[in-house]
Amino acid sequence: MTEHYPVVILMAPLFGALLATLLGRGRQVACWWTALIALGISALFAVGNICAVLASGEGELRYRMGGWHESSGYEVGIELRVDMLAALVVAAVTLVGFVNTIFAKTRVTGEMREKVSFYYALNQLLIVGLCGIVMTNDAFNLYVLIEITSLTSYALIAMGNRRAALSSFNYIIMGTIGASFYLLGVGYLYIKTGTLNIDDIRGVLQSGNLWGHASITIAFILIMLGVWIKMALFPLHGWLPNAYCYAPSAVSSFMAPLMTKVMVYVMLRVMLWLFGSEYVYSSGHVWGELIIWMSIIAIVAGSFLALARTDIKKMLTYLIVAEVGYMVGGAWLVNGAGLAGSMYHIFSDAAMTFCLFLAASIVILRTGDHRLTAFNGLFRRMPLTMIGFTVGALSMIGLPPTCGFFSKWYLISGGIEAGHWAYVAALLFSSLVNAVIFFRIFERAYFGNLKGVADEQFPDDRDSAPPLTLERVPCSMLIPLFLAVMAVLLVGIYNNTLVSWLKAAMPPL
Amino acid sequence: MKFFGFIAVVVVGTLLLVATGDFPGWGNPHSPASEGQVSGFYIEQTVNVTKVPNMVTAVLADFRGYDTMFETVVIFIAGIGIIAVLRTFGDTAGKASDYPEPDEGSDIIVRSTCHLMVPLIQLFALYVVAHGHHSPGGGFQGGVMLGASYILLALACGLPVAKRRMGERKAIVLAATGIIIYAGWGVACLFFGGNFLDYASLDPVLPGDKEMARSHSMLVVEIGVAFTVTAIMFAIYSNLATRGRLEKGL
Amino acid sequence: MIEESYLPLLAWMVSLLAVPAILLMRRSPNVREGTTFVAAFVKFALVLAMLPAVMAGGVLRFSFGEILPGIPLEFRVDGLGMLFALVASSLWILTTLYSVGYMRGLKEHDQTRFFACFAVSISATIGVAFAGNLFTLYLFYEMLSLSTYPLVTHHGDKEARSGGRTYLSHLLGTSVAFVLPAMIYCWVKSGGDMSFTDGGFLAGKIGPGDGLIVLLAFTLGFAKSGLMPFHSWLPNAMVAPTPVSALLHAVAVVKVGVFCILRVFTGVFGIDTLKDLDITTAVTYIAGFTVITSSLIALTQDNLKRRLAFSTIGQLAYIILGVSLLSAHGITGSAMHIAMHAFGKITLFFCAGAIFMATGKKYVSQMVGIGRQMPVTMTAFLLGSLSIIGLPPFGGAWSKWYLFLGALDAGQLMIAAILIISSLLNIAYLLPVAVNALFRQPPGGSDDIAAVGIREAPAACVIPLSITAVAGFILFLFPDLVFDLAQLLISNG
Amino acid sequence: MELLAAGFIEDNIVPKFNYWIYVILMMIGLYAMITKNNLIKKLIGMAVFQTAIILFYVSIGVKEESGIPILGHGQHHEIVEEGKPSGEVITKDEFANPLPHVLMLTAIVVGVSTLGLALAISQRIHGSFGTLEEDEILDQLRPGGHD
Repeated sequence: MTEHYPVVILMAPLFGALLATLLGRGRQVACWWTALIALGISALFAVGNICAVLASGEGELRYRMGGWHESSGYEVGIELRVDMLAALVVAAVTLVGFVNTIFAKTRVTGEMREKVSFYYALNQLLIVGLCGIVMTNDAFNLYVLIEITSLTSYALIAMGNRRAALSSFNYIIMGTIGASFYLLGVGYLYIKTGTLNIDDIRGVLQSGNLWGHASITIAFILIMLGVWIKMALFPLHGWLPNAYCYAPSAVSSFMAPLMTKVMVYVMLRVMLWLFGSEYVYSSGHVWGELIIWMSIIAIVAGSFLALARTDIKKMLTYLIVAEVGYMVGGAWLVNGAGLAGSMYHIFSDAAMTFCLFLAASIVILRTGDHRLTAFNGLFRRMPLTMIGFTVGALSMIGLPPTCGFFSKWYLISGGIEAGHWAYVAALLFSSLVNAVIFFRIFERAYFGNLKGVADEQFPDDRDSAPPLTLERVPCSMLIPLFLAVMAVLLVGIYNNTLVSWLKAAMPPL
Repeated sequence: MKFFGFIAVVVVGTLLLVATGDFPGWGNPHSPASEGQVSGFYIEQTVNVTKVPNMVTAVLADFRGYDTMFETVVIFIAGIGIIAVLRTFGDTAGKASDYPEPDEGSDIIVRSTCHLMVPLIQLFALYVVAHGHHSPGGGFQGGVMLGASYILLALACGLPVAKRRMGERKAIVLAATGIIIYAGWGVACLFFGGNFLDYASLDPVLPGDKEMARSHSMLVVEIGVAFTVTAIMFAIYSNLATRGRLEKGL
Repeated sequence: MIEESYLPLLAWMVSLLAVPAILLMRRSPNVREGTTFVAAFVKFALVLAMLPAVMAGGVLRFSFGEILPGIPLEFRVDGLGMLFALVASSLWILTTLYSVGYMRGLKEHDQTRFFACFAVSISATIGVAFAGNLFTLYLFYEMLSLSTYPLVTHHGDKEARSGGRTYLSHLLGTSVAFVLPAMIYCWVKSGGDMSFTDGGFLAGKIGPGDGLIVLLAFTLGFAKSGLMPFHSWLPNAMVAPTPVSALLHAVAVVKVGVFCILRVFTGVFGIDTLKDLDITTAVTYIAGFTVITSSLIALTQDNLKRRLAFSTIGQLAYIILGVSLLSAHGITGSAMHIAMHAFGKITLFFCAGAIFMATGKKYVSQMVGIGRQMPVTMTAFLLGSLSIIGLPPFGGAWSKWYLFLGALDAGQLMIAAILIISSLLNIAYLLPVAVNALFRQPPGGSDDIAAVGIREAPAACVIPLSITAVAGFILFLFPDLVFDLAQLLISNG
Repeated sequence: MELLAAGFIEDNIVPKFNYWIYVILMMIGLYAMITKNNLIKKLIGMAVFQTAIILFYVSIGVKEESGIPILGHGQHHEIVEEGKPSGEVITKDEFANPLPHVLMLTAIVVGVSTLGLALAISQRIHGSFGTLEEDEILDQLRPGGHD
């Protein structure tokens, strides 16, 4: 039974989505329960999957779709490969999906009205796509699944207001370019190797000594470009801030923590497993340095852009751009600590972004204001939400014992080992900028002027303390926030275990 | 923007052209893709292990059946995505006049031709679905044709006529059913002790041996694909053509 | 001799456990403050309970989990930590008493928040004192920065906000920008080990070049020590209520800064390594500069609390100066000065608060002749000033004596000169306050005073300040405990 | 010079004619996607772009002197009915590689779905902004515009 866990993880939300569609409009509660149960099953089995991987001797599970076995050394069918990294990412995806579904309950009725069943269906299909991406061991199957996640997210984002539709359109253009570059890169690999299985491609590249070929280099560049567009690495990030900012809140609180992170996972997968660390890092002297500098620019630019925003969600989305820089840089430091930091940051960033987006959504919903002024005096008005926001923010700044601190720890130690001081400086700089950003908010929330009197401290606060649009925050929103806070803390406190698991999954450098 | 676009195009184009220099010649039978183990297996062994003479169908529905299932899901997503984005329920009365009142199939020639054509198209579509094992064809191709037959109906006789035969609710149910058939067939394999989509394990309940079980199962999943494609094609058309109001067609 | 024990954990946790109780009891102030008192006494008792083992040269240790590879959350009680914990926990009792009087007397708002944050801050302070490795130290250091922010900005007005902004930006900024990378660098260099050991865990693993950079990063990064150029948070933090300034900004927070630097010198590098590398001169000069400059600035300050703040900056720099000389006497003097200065300076702050409560006066120029009205307070102020200046018969004399010896040992005559000059400056900015208050006529003439009569602050405020003033004298007569604990640092190191 | 150019064409372009065509097509599409102002034109560019990739993949599948990968009736009969091992009846060179065709079936489906969704979204944009020209939409969204 254990070997079929990956299928259960994928099929539960798939059937959940179909069921939600069949239930149709008018049965919102039933749709919610369907989604909840399906994702609950999926999350449960994802956790079981981690145990199964731990229990297995090789540290990875392989699952052959259709029961097709290899023929003379090559896989003819599609294979799933679940190592520790994949199992953990899948668990993160399904758990975030599950918790976000609880959060969505009251939110989507207001935002989606009659399309609630479509929201649940698309959301679950998005989770199917993300889980599939993480587990597949077939380069082309990866493309199909990337497109599944893209299409669902285009549709989900476009369900927002008219600006959401426009940003979704831009996302389609950028996303299609990205996915097509990836597809083209896979085509180049196929034309040179004659196989699509990730392990087999690496094997052929190695045995056929194809590493020096121009087409392989260009395939690598194309795939990387495609993945970077999808993960919004600066300066290819243009689509992300608007898309996540104007999307319905239940959508952005799910996509913001996961989409870019899963694409980072894909990048690691391509680097370490599809091409092999030997190839990527050995000839990497040319591009390795270049990419680290790109990531430094991403970190610095993302931080600055975030600093300049007065819209809560926009600010958070630019922080995501900066965080993507962390992970890309860490992956190219060519040492264990940097790579571990990059992998660990997938989880820690997912946890803290989730936490921040949930809190921000609650604040926006309750105050009806999407600018930073919404936070005025909130420590008194919404203490629980603000505690959640604070924990997420402290993690972004990187204070112990939150997970953000530990990912910085590993990334910085990787930077020090590699002797890449500019990267270390960029990380510290981003921490400081985050501190400024969030303490600006804390100051508002802590002292904020509730009386509506203009204050020379905050001259733009003349109309501060907006009237609350919601009497009280429902439990179905506070519980997810609480769970996200726990995730931020637990991922932080158990970083050692997590990193040791991740290191076991890492191929030798 | 134009300048930036030009630079991007030049850079990417140069990269791509450089790479072509490295490729095996066009149509070279000894290129890795053509001579590789994987394609060799498909060409030589397909008929042995699945008894399906059309290798494309076998690769599509069996060797890479997992891909194809998600492909169907992609279609499904496009369909419900378009409905989710575009469909306006209820209050549309004020906007209905945006569109000129279409001439709803008043032309008797068009209408009669259409009535004559639709059954033929549908019949041929069913043939394409069913005969995918032996000739070019399969669920996608047949499904598109089936969908096209409904679209033709809508074009010629107006959307309400087509909607009577394929209403929105019906289309969604049909689309979902298609995937349920496909994925459900895969899950069924689990209960017979095989891996997901391992059709051979269904041989106790299907006529013939293990290889025939694969062949039969492919037909089943192709039918599932056809369901989904048919319904979604029509749903896409009807939503795009009416801006999601599903009242009047073009 | 390392002994596993739960006592450090308990001592750390007591005040933290008090926080929920304080929050729950917000409706009944008496119970709330009672809880604080109980926690304070229990904490002091727990710290005392560890004293015999530490005096015997032992080290109490408690660790759990492995937070980072090879780095557990670790408590380790040695002489230096014990000394600091004793000072902080004993003064917490007195400060609690003082704050009850002060907060109630001034009818301050949000007293529950005040007491809760105070308890968290003390926990963090004890955590720093007992931290067994660099990571634990950093954890509690940051906890202290955050938990004191609400205290500093207690009044919530514009001044408090800007003070709080300076406070956090300096403390968090420096710790993230300097300490964090330096710490990770140490982690990488030492191969994953960060436990403080007597010889320093970096011994032999670091060269003079990067050693200097790491040392400076730590020294400047622990900006709680008030070393220039990152000192300006301290005068700005004086917007806080006086009990906060007294305990946190004369004792806990600032001493945490110098304590961390002491730990870096002794536990991270090790005195011998530093001698070999010969890299501490830069620190000596920074500290010497701070001593003189801050004293000069203190002369110009009219606001009493700001004047005391600059005085604190100078006194803290003594401690760093002493340890950077790397001589046995200097280090002893530094460690002793942590305790001696704490008692002296807290007295002065208590007095400043008492004056403000009784008369509403904040500025030195307003305090001429005020001794007639508040004889006890101003006498205590005089005693405290004498201790800070380092005149016998007060505790401050011992530590300054050893610091001076240390400078001579190290052959640094210039440093010795700095110490003397700075002591003269201390006299110049502290004594006039007390002398003018006690012995000069108030500007309005004697009738005025006669009309007012003796009007001291509430007893809850006067008692603590009397006790600390007397304690300064007692520490002169019986400096053994402090001296012995300070000696442990030398004998082990 | 002319000889050189002719040699280049002979060696590089002629045997890889399809690959050159696909690159040119793809760049046309990419240019349209990046620079066109009208959203529908962008989508046309996108369609060209995706089709170019399909052309590329299909070109991989071409094998000289081979037929479509469907067994003739005779061959099928021999293997299935008479039980001859397929190795004797089929030679690899006889049939083209089926895999690229399968992959492209998928890519076509993805392309159609993306295009459909994009059209739906552009209809919504047209519905709420009243135009499909990007600059006019951005004008409307500017703070000064009538948003």
